[in-house]
Amino acid sequence: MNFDFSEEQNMLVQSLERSLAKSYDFEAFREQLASKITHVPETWNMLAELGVMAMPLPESAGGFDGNHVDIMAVCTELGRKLITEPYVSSVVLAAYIFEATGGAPADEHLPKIAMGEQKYAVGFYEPGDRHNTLASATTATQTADTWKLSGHKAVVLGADTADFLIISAGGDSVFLLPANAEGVSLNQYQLLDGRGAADVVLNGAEAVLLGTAGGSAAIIEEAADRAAAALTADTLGAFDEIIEMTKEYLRTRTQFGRPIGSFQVLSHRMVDLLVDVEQAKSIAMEAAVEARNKDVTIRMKAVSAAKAKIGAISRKFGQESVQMHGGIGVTDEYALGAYVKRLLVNEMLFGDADYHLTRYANL
Amino acid sequence: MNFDFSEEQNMLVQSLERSLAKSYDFEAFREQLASKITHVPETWNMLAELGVMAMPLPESAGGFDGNHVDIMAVCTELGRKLITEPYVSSVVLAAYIFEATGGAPADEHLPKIAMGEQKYAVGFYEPGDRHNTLASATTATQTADTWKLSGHKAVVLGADTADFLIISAGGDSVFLLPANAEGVSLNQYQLLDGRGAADVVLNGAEAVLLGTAGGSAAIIEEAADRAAAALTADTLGAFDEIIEMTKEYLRTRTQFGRPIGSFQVLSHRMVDLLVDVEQAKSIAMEAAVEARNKDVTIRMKAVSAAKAKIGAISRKFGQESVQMHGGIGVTDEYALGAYVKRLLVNEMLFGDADYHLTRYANL
Amino acid sequence: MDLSLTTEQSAFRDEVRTFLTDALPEDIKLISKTQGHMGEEHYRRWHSILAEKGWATPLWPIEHGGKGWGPANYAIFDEECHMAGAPRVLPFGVSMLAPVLIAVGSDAQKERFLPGIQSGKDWWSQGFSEPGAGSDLASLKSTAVRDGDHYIVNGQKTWTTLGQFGDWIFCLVRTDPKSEKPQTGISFILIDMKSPGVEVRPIIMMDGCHEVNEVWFTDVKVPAENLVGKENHGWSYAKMLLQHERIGIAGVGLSKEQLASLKRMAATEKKNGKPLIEDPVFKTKIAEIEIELRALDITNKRMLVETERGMDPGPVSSMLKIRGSEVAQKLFELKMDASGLYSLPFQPHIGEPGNNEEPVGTIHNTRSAPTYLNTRKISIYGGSNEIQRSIVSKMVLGF
Amino acid sequence: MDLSLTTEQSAFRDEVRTFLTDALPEDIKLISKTQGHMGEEHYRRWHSILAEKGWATPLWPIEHGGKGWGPANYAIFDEECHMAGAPRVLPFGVSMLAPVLIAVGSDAQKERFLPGIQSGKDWWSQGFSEPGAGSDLASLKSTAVRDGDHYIVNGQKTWTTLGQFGDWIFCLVRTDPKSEKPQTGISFILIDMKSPGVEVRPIIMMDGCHEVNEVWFTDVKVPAENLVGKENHGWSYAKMLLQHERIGIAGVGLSKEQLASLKRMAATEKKNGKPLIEDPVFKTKIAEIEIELRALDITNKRMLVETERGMDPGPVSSMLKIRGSEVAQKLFELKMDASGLYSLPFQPHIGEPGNNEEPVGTIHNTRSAPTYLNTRKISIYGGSNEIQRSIVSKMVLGF
Repeated sequence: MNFDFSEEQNMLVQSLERSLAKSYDFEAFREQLASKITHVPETWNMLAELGVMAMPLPESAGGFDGNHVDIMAVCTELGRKLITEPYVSSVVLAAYIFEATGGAPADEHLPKIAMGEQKYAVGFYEPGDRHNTLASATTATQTADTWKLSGHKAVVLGADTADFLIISAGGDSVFLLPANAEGVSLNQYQLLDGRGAADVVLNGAEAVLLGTAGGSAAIIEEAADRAAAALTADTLGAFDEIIEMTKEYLRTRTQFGRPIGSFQVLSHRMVDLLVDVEQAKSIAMEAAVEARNKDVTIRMKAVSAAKAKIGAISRKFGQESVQMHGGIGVTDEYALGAYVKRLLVNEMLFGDADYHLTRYANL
Repeated sequence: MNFDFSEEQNMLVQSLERSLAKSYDFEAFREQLASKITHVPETWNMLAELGVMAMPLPESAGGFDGNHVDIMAVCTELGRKLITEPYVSSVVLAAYIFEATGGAPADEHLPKIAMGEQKYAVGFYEPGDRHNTLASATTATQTADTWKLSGHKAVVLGADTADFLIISAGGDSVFLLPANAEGVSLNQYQLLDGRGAADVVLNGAEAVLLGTAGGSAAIIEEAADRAAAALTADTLGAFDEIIEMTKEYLRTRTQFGRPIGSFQVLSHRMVDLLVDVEQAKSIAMEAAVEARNKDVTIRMKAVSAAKAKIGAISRKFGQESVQMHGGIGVTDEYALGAYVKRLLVNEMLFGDADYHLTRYANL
Repeated sequence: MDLSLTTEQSAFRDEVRTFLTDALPEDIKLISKTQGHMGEEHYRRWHSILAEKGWATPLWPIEHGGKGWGPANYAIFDEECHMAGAPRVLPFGVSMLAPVLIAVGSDAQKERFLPGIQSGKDWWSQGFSEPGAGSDLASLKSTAVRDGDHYIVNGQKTWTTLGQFGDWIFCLVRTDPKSEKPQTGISFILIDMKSPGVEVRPIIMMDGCHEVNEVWFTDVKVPAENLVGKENHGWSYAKMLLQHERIGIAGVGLSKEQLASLKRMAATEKKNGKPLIEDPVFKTKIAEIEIELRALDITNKRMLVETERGMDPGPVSSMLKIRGSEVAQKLFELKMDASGLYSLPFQPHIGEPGNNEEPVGTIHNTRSAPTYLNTRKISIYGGSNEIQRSIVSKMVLGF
Repeated sequence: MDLSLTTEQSAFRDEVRTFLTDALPEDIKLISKTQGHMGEEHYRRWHSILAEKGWATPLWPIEHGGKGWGPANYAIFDEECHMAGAPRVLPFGVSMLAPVLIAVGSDAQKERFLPGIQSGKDWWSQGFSEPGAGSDLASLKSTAVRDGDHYIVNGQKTWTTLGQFGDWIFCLVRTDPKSEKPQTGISFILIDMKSPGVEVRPIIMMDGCHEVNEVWFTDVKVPAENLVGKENHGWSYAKMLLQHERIGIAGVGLSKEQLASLKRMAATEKKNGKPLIEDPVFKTKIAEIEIELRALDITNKRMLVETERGMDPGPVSSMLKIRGSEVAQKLFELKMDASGLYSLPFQPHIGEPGNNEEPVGTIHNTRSAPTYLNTRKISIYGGSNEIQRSIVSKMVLGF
């Protein structure tokens, strides 16, 4: 049993921390948000240069053959610093789909992901079908030499700034197309926490089949699980920051002549959050370790356990940390709210707590 | 809008209080329990003399044409004093079934209920079929001039000391037979809180049909609802006692040189219990007012709301009051435990919180 | 025991319903029903419609132009307004300041200020909280120093709800800095927000909206006749005022409307191809909160009847605030859950005047998360739920 | 990062499993598996089986006859024992008193007492709590007055678990009533329970069982050589001792066994004609607690690894106690819920030696409510969860 990051992972985390500390502070983040910028090329390039994009990819694609614990290490830092770059969309979702479906598209695009040269977004979910990963209303029609896609993909993370889209059709096939292809219309927006997304409406858009037609349901599910695991790690970073902020506030804010942390109802609730953070770390570790397990049941159980539990803890964290702060906790200028919103987005994407709890209960 | 007992009801409560205070104290209760006595004839007769058995019955049966708020008033006092007499079995369940099915059996037995001359127990539930009021594995076979019952009724409240049993068969017919009839075997026991019950095994026991064959499903459901409403009132009495005991303990028990009630985590939890008690009272009132409503949906909604909510509050009450007391709260010699057990029994009989919540959600 | 309305109450409810059907403008109703933010104009327009009917200030004594309703009638009115989608009548002038003026204001003050409150011409703001004095109001630092006919006011107030539209503000200020207890030496004073030296700065909430403000006072000259009651007695007037927040504090009307809206959403949204409202787990969650609300509704009415009967309200309003805020917050949370992915797109200004954005999902989905975030305030403002528990505990346990 | 057992740990777990399969008597196993109460004979028999294998005291240093296991191995052992249905080894002698004796006892004391603890010949009880000194142990009142070669002990201890079987009891007693702080002036002393003046009185719990006791001391003569360490230094030994409760405090093994048993019950019980375990709402409740336990298992192991590495255990044991007790209590509660009506018949002495009662439902059903009631103690004893939260808060927040 070993619950630590490896030496390489620790070094990676440290250099990430250093680089992000330089480029990011909360005021800069607020300005970025106000300007509706979801992707900052300098940050993206910095991530590429640090190697965190190449890291989890296969050696053949210029990667370092990393694992999902590497992803955990990276995503925790991204969450901690509220980074809005579409890292998970490209490096977790798209990269895995290329790897799993193989062939010429993989040879072409994986190296571009590794270098951060192109950005990718992956759309599975559809309006009215909530958290169903295998939503199937989007259709793909084969013509003489190509496929045409029609349908509507909901809240596609990173699709607002992606160069390429990977879209599922019929719930069991995946297709690749440029984001600016004819027949694609994007309704782009910021999410609550400043990350970017778009609704993608396809109207006979031409696309390339990845893998085999009707053969990718398992790949879609694994991709979503890997992304879900990555987001639980992202949330760990946010938890850490919320804990620090709240502890500090409890120690320093005074009321009735004493620090509010000396009021037992607050300090004891803080303790419950601390216990929850330990539980969240544990279950996120398991999800990271098992996210690539070949045994599908082991993978699904670990990921659903983590996504459901951390989702529930996130809700409690948001509510409790705001309540302990009082008024200032609900304002935009104080960083707490930004983290609470980050938690909400992580909670809802790739299956909310209810979805994963039900899945777990049925496994 | 009027949320008070009537003057008659208040007088009734006062005379009940006086009479019960005379005959009952906690030490006497413990002795009774230790002797495995579930029914004390003097207490039973006293209840009969006070008129609380006649009260809810029709005038034609020597009753006072009372309503279910009368029952609420009585049952609250019974719960408050931990009375183990089979009042609900006779006066709520059996009396209603006689009234609803009518005819000669009603003419014969209702006056006996009113006078407390005979005790009755009513069995609907069956092993393995949990809280299903319309459990139907028990069979009734018609012979030339009578019916023969076979089957097993689970945890029949009051059946350990009843003179007569009313038993449902097929989920939609009800039958009357003496408790000592041939073919009836009773496995008698105390429940957790000292009230008596029995499992009733029927082996071709001869019985009289009440009402029509196959025509009593609605009557069975209404009987169970009336009993459920009565038990929520019983719980209110127990809540009051628990509140008083716990407040007193928080005020007087000292630790670290101060009354433990001055520790904010305890006092604030106490406040939540106080709020819950108000909520419980409100919803129990609604159940009492609507328990006899001719509109079945209104009745079911009100009863299920009360039974589900008060069940959930009961669980919390038991846990919180014990925790606030610490060690002494889990001992037998301190009255708190007796009330906590009373809550549990009330919670589980005639549908637990889960059963009623599901029923409510489906109405 | 009889839980139904009396004949008079039923008739009254019908009258209110008819009035609302006729008088509530459709555009305003739509904002409510879609969880939008009311603008200044909406508030003012609805206030004058009510004022015309005499229902803007129905709890006021008849001699001051009120209707003298009891709390039970007011509760019926309040609930019907919520269910119909009417904006709330802002409490600052009508139900906070006015009762104080009526009780301790000078005749000149009553004459000067009550008509503007009633008609809605004067928009009043509340200036109690300060950055270091929220739950602990007694530690406020703003000062008013007497200088001839005037007070000179300096300091900062915060959390001033809708203060950006304010004409006037009533404030607690320290007039005797040397008093022994922090509660003494505080005065209650009325300030024209157009006075030189008053500055209103927006506080943006985490849902992106501008609802509260900081109000800064720099050497603001306030005529001495704007002092309410006696100098240094402001604390007791403030306490009197806060008690008037009690009616409607349980938010039963608000929560009933949210429950109805939650059910509508859950009937539209799908889970596993079936309406979400048929999912056994979600259905159970709705049932739980519906039952809690059902109980709260009765508890609230019981307490109103007790109050009308003259019972000391005691800790009742705190208890109603605690449970009422919990119920409302749970409902907003379930609405967000029901919205699924479409709760995530951030469109804070959608539906505001001049904003023609289309919602990404439905307007209900899009507003569900910001509304959830915004309404975390319900358990914080007006004395946090922790403060409320301490109040009850003090009264009931003595600690 | 690797969450699986090491090769050595796997091999060790297999060794433990094989041993338990071979050595655990069926009758004892049955009591565990049906939530029964172990009798004196069961505890003693199992202790001597373990002692023979050398596993009654595996955490003791090797020179004192222990195995010197680290906490991770002990956790594996503990979990396997629970899952197999072995009784717990009572901690009073083995893991509470012994570490204190080894650390500060005299050589004579070690020689005299350790062998009897190890073999199980001497049944030790703990005499810390008093009626007025539970969570607030420092306010204890029992006294020991030096009189020549002896101390004369007077006072009352309470909550003495299984004290009715005790041969010896280790006690905290006040030896200097005039000391300044309540924590000073306390000594740690060993008392033969067969001494004249010792009286054990049963406390019956609300599940009807006799598990704890009061122990009264009236002029009990205790040889001075039974003082452990220095006079008036008992408080520090007691603190040392309580720290040794840490390992296994999360109760992961217990909870895993309860979860397995809950699932077995829910597969047998029916709701609406289908197995309860297929009911969407109940299934979700099981999933929730299973996931919490899954996380707790990993958290517990993480903490053990940190501890073996020499990390200051800090507030860790308190955190494990809080969440561990919550998980266990929830599981007992769900077992009661699963039992339905058959949780209600009260048969407290069923299955005890000499009692031939048949359970009204199944034995699992019948014991579910008494076990639920009995295990409310888990969040009370050994420092209530409130005390644990205060400990963590003090360390982390400074308050």
